[in-house]
Amino acid sequence: MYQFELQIPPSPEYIAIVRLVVSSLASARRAVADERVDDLKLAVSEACTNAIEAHASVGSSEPVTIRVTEGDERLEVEITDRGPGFLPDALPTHPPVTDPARLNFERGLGIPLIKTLVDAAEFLPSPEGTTVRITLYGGPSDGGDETSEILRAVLADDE
Amino acid sequence: MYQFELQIPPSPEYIAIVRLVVSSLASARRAVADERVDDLKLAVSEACTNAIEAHASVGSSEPVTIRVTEGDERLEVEITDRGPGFLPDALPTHPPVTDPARLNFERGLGIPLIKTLVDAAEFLPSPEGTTVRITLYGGPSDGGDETSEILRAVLADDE
Amino acid sequence: MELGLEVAEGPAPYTVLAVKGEVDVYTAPRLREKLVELVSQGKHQIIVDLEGVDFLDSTGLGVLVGGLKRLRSNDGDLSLVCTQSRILKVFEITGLTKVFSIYDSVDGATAS
Amino acid sequence: MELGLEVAEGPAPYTVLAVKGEVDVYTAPRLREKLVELVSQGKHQIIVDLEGVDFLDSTGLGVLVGGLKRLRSNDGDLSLVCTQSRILKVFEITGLTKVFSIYDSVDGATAS
Ligand SMILES: Nc1ncnc2c1ncn2[C@@H]1O[C@H](COP(=O)(O)OP(=O)(O)O)[C@@H](O)[C@H]1O
Ligand SMILES: Nc1ncnc2c1ncn2[C@@H]1O[C@H](COP(=O)(O)OP(=O)(O)O)[C@@H](O)[C@H]1O
Repeated sequence: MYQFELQIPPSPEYIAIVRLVVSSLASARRAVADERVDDLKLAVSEACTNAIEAHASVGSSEPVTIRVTEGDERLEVEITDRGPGFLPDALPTHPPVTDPARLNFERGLGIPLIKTLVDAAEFLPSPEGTTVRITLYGGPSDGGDETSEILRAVLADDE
Repeated sequence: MYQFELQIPPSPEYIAIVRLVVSSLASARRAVADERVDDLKLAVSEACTNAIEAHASVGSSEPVTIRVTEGDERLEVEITDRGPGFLPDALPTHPPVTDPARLNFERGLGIPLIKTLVDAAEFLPSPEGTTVRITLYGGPSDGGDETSEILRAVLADDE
Repeated sequence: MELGLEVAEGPAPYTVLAVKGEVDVYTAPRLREKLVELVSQGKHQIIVDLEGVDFLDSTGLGVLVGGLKRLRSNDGDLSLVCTQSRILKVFEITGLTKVFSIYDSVDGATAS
Repeated sequence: MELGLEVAEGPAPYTVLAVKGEVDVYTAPRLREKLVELVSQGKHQIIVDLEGVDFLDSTGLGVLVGGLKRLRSNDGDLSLVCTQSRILKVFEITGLTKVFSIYDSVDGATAS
């Protein structure tokens, strides 16, 4: 059980370093299987991108905090911003990929990616900002039919 | 001008990540010349080693903090511990390398290295612990006869 | 962090854009600019070679979708070369494997 | 983080210990153990090959000094192979270039 904390200026150029740190921690400690390190890296990167955009939207130059906690057989990463907060369940959904109008949507892929890549993703908005808590459980991935489940999640997104 | 902060558990296995972060920051931002990034990396690593040993000596499991600040043409790294503090000027000196007794000293090389590698090294003890502030100025190194100066510093260390 | 962007003419009418490094919110704008530049130069059959890409996030996906849209509206196309499973996975998760033609090699893409 | 430690017999009486990776306060104990083990096996002419080392700190230097001391007290020696300037620099700064024999190659060290 350890905790590791990182504070970065709210600027896109620092996200690469967050990825470096998170993937180094995750692979050094072997709390999660190797093939999941890339999943975690992408999910954390997406959450940091959103956090930095949230700061930009309110003109905040406060740091964004990334906290990595390793417990028994799990790795938790919390990304905390001081942005305006948001309601994750109220996000618009995309047209299905078969619809030509799909091409009008260059954005909005981040949160579906986060939700799909990790074992648990919690979005905790508060008046002071948002914390996204991402959890990966230990052990090798189950090797199940991830893609079809994934596609369903993205295309339907009807929770 | 930016600030970047990292908190690590006081355990030797995390120093590699500090090195990774500091050298990524230093080389990405080009505040310092490439050939100095290795110097900074080693100096910061030595200071973290001392900080972690200081925590171990008092049984503290508090985090060690590494703060990287980039200003105009300089990069400053502060390593802060919650250890017992120490008097850097009161450290014993080593026998000269030509003395066979030199081989009895396997330790005590960290602070001479830090002092030699960077442009400025301040040791700021306080009742709460120690902060080591390391500064590198921008621009390419002067290419002077570093080694002889270095040897003099280490061998004499008669400040 | 540098994003490598190399343009090469393939067999007509193809233009190959080889991308190297990490495509994220910081570097993706450079990819977008390069695609816009190529389209404005009249290159309407673009193959984006992702074999040298180490990391691709949703911003990168968005830029590729934007490029595809721009090319299709010019009767062109944007196809991809990618065999790395960790990058393919990102297209799969987002359903974009159904939107892009993805090939094993540049030769495969030009032979299509 | 793994420290690579590979032992090979050189031309008698030499034993070569090739070190790979980062030698710091976390990994140096493994280097120390390996040196102690070799000495206790009667290997008294040890060449430590540092060509694969990416990083070496004062703890690593201390372990090498300790190894040298142990070997000298057994009428043996510890010599080093190192051509990387960033690693050599650490020996220079600390004055240890005067304590160790440092060679360009394992062949150079055994020919000495
Ligand atoms: N941390 C956050 N703070 C405030 N708003 C957020 C945050 N994360 C996401 N959002 C909102 O959710 C939307 C969708 O996010 P996402 O799926 O990552 O796509 P994108 O960032 O490309 O728009 C964002 O456009 C933003 O409005
Ligand atoms: N941050 C610190 N807090 C307390 N004591 C320290 C600290 N840094 C260094 N020291 C003291 O200074 C001594 C010399 O440090 P150094 O030159 O790095 O060599 P070493 O750590 O190998 O002993 C240490 O042994 C320790 O007693």
